[in-house]
Amino acid sequence: MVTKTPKMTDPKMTDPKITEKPNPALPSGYSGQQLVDLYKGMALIRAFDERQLKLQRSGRIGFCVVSTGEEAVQVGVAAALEKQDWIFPTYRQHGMILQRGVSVTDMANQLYGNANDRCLGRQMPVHYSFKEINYVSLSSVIGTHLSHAVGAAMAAQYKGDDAVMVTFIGDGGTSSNDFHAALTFAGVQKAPVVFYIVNNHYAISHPVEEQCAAESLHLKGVGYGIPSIKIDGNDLLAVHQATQEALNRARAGEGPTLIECDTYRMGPHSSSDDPTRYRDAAEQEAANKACPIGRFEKQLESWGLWDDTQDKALWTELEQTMVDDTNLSENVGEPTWESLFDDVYAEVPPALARQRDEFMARESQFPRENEGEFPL
Amino acid sequence: MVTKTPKMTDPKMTDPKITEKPNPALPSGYSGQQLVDLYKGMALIRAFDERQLKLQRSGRIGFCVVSTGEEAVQVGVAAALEKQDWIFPTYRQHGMILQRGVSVTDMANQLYGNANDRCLGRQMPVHYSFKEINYVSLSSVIGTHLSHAVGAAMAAQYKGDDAVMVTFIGDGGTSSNDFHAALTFAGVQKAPVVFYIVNNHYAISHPVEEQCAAESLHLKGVGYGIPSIKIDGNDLLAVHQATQEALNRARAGEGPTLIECDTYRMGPHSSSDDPTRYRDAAEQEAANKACPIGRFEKQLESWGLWDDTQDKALWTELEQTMVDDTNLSENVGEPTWESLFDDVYAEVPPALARQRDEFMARESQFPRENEGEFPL
Amino acid sequence: MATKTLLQGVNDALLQEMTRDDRVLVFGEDVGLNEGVFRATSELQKRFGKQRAFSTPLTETGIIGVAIGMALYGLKPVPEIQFADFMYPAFDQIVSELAKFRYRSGGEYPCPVVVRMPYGGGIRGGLYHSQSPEAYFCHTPGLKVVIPSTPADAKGLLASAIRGDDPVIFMEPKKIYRSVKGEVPDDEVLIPIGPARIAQTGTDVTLFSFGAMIPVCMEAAEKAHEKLGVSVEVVDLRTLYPLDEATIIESVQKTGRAIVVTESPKTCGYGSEIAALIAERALDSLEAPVVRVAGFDTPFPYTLEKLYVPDALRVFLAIQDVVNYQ
Amino acid sequence: MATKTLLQGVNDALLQEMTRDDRVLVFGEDVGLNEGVFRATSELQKRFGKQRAFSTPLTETGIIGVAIGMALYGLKPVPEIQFADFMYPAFDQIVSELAKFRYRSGGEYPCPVVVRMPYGGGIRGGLYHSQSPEAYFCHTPGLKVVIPSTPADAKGLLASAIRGDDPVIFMEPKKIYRSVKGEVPDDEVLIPIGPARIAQTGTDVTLFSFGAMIPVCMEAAEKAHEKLGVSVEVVDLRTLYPLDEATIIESVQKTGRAIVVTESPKTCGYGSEIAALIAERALDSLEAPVVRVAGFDTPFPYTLEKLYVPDALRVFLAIQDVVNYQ
Ligand SMILES: Cc1ncc(C[n+]2csc(CCOP(=O)(O)OP(=O)(O)O)c2C)c(N)n1
Ligand SMILES: Cc1ncc(C[n+]2csc(CCOP(=O)(O)OP(=O)(O)O)c2C)c(N)n1
Ligand SMILES: [Mg+2]
Ligand SMILES: [Mg+2]
Repeated sequence: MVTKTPKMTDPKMTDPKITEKPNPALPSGYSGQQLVDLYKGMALIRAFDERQLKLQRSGRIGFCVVSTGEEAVQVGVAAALEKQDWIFPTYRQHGMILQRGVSVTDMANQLYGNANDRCLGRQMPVHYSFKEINYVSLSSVIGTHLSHAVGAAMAAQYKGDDAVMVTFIGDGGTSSNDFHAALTFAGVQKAPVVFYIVNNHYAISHPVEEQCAAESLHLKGVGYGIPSIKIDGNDLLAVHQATQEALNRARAGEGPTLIECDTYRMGPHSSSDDPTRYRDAAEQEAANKACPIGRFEKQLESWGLWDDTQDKALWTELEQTMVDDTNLSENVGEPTWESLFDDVYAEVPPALARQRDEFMARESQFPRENEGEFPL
Repeated sequence: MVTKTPKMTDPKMTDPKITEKPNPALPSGYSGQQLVDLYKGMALIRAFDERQLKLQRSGRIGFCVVSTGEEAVQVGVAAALEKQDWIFPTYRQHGMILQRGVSVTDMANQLYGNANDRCLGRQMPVHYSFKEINYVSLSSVIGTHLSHAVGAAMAAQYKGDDAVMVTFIGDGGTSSNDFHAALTFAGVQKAPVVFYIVNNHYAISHPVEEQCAAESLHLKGVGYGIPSIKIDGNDLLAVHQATQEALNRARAGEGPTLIECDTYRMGPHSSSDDPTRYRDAAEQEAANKACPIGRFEKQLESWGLWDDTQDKALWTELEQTMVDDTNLSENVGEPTWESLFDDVYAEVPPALARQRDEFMARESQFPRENEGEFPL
Repeated sequence: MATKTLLQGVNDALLQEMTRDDRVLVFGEDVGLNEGVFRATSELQKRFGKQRAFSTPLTETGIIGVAIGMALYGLKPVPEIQFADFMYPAFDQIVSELAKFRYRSGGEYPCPVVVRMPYGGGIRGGLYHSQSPEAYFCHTPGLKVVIPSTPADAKGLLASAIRGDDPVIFMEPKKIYRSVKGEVPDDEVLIPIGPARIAQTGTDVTLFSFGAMIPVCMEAAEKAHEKLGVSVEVVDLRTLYPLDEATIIESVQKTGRAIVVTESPKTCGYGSEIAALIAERALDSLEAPVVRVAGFDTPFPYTLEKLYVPDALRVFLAIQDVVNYQ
Repeated sequence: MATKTLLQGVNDALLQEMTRDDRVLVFGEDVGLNEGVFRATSELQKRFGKQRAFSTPLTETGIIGVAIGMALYGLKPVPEIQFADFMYPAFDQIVSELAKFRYRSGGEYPCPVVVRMPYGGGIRGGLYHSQSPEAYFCHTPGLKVVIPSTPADAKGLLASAIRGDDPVIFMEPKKIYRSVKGEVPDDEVLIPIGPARIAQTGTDVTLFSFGAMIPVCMEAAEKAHEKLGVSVEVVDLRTLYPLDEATIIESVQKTGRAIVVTESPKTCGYGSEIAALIAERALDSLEAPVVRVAGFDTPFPYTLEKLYVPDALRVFLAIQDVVNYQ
């Protein structure tokens, strides 16, 4: 038997305040199918994250980051984007890759860093790059991608393209150098870019109240002349609608928007983190009740679009898919040793080719199964 | 005969709006003597700046930066400070050094980079350091000093000292990394620090409207939870009073304040700059009319504290003092060659001592009067 | 005397110095309640309170800038950068301010900040959790650069750094944070900043290295002895700047063969400095080229990390080369 | 063909490439209306408009970050950093992003940004308007580092950099912006990134250098010939990374004596790399130690700049040393 959200969170835990007020009328502008698809989008992410964590806990991948609790942000934004819009993510928006149709196996190849990984095993897990869906390669350095989004937006503007850039930053990341630089530039250039502050209340162990003394992070936008709002980041439709408005502004040449999504990091910061060191169970449990998935499922039910049987079937199927699809990445083998020297430059320069050739000529004879073992 | 403000600006050019409404009652809280002293403080800075520029134009010093038009900011703040308060300046607050009693000759020694320069000729002109008056050494790098002020404020707070740090940044400098970092830290730590944005409308050639899309720079404070105001930076008493309030808040443990001083850079950015390339005469002339010195002089007259004869005498005397005092720095000679190797570390480490000794043993025999001349 | 890890050596020094001197403050991302992502700051907030050991906003330039301000005011800040890879946002503060404050102020404003940062490979961290930026710091006059390779050195060098009057970049080899153990005196330990440590004496070839590469060198030396009958001297530089030139020159004069082992990219790496020093000052003693065993001139890879970081095999083969050189 | 300054060579390349390719954009502090504080961007805004040549807010990290974003989207940005000393606030973007984008994305996202910056002494700029940070860049895989020393090279190398597919740090020796003049072809010039230039052939000793030190080396070479009868080869490296190793090795094999002349602090400077390369690959050709003539391990001073920056005398004395070496 399969449990939906083993160990981490129960997506059915729902804020009672919300369940008490069911709204039988469909929200305007959405078809029933659309609403169900949005829900499925969130479930897909949750299932992927759970699989990631299992792979990591069982030592099959080295590291992972999950986005549990932040699915509404990812699905709400992705659903509003056009194909030509680019995503400049942090490590916690990988769910948007799934929304844009990349296969779970392709993502798992990255997690395994295997020979089929688009990035040839060069980056740590969760540092994806998928050019065909305009999901831009990210570093681990907090904040640096924000000005890339602005630059790309200026480029689109310059070329007359109808593309908008969306980019994400955590509550912690709002303190980074590049947050300041990116918003400064975007404001002055009226660049077609939407900034999302994903306020999940923690930067690893550091609570947002000690990150910034402002009453609300979205107030930062004021200092750059950028229209800014704060929304409930666990409210899928609020995210979707705020995004649509911001995209419309951007496409109309009215410049950037800053959207703070208030949410909560239900899981650990990463597989290396132990949140019990710095936040208590009560706080976490309370937050879990606001889980965007449980909440939206209740709404779907209240609209008559969904029931418990469908839900069970969905999660069962998702879990199986995840197992099957990620397993395909497991025995692929590592990238070729030569590949280590590619892509530093467009062409391997002579001095680097020399390093490669010497290394390959001599040391490639010695297998290196485990680091630190002397193979001779 | 001596003109007061040769070539640069006429301190008597005054905004007619102000002269039209004389106010015969002294502003409350100030004695007549105080008001006259404040005026003299501004005149001293203006006279010093004019002397600097002359020395530079005649090739006697290599470079200079003047603060013409920004005297009210410097005097207004300095007058409100206590001795134990520290100043973390940019290159355009050197007038505060004079306010704190350092001699013109000591300052000129720095401009000449001579053997009597406190900093041993190591820094470019205008990069002063005067520890005895808590005027902290500055680099040329825009913005970096702001977080030093915050750190020193946190240190004072930790030690229980009653000291407040004041620090300055230009309109351009508000875009620097460290502006963001410093305000973030100060907000969260409730550090006893006062930030001044000296908005003189230009960062070299770049107008403030293209520096930041916010309606006003002081709005930046909002994003850090720091109380912020904008004042007329050419209104000496406004600066003084806003500073007093901010200092009181800081001393009472209520944390930082951000004060935007709206002013205008009446002169060139530096002696290397030609402002006619990027701003027209009309704009400059209009701004000159708001000169804080001319304006305050009219006020003094309206209060019956000052007249034209006194004014003429003051400027004549100041100009002579400047000539006399800076001339003392002219023939001092350069720092010793050995001094080049000191103060990199508390003690000269062996490897560096070796560089020094080899150099001194061999090349010190060859005079190097002019760069690029072969002495052998 | 107890057997401790290198990480405990670091923690010991912090506990010791904070107990001794209440001007010592420790801060950085997650160093307070969470006690650091590697737990190097264990117990500090508990023992000394939130005023002296605290977590900061996510701004490295702020962390270093604030530390500088504290030092100017007379405190002894010991900020942590979570990973050396994340010091780049603070590079301006380090190069432009920390390194140059004393000099530019004619000695008026010393800046005794000790910046701790874990560095190097070994935790499968890929491009951004593995770098070894020591060469950048060593090319920056005004900074001292210290890297321990043993628990006792970690304690003694960090304590000396904190007591000194200069800025110190204290880089901790995270690969061996827990794997290297050794005796650490319970009492005060002070190991001077400056002198190298001869980890093993030898006569045929000298390995110069530091940090996490020391165990690698030791293994290679052992294998070289075992398989080639070669006597290898291993010099643990410990203080990278200012460098103990005398020990290096003497060792080369004795062995005639030098290999420098570093993790960072080869070009303009720290190995280049040692090689250049030898080529300048001990050329006539050389019986073979000075070999640099180093990371490649590529970013640091994830899956193939095992190839990138010099291992005992690579060092062993270099030893073989130089002893066979004609 | 006209006689032009190095600065005009730079400006020529920008005009030429912006005319040729409308994906080329130029921006930075004061580069628009003001045409750059050194006027390197003269005429650009007038000719190509504010969309293609514009001044930016005062944020170097923003300038480089935005340039990267433009490059990702297919443009060819050529941002200016006003002084090399002010690239440190952007160092994170340069090291973490610009240098590593192609690699980490498996080649999906090349990042052909050409970052121009004046560097070095010669304008009495003190600590913060005089630095030569080339070694930092050369130690950063993913970057190409190019420094011209003649007007024609400035034009040809910059044009090649802009046409290339890799990030290039293009450092301009501001000391000789106007003092060095030379013939510059009016037509398109493309000088390949990579090969060094032998500025003068010789047989007794080789000077390796680049940028503003080339005229200094030429003068020293002349004096050495005049006063000592020594035949000096001068190699202008031009491309510091990737390095033209073959030319260096060959020259040392011929002359047997090598001196590297650089402005930046000696320790871990670019001279160390050249010395190390020679000690590794041309040891047997050496008849004298490899000497580094460099700036001192101190910040860059104001009044005593004339002592700090290597001059012809210092280079001359080094030549004397190596030719007299027994
Ligand atoms: C420049 C930089 N400093 C530090 C780190 C280490 N680090 C990784 S994630 C993180 C916290 C980020 O918090 P936040 O921005 O709120 O994003 P979240 O993880 O909550 O999604 C830190 C400090 C980093 N990756 N980059
Ligand atoms: C980090 C950095 N970038 C660029 C420069 C070059 N620069 C010197 S002053 C200046 C403009 C500063 O403008 P603002 O902050 O408004 O101060 P103001 O000169 O108007 O007083 C610039 C760009 C610098 N010194 N530091
Ligand atoms: Mg967060
Ligand atoms: Mg300004």
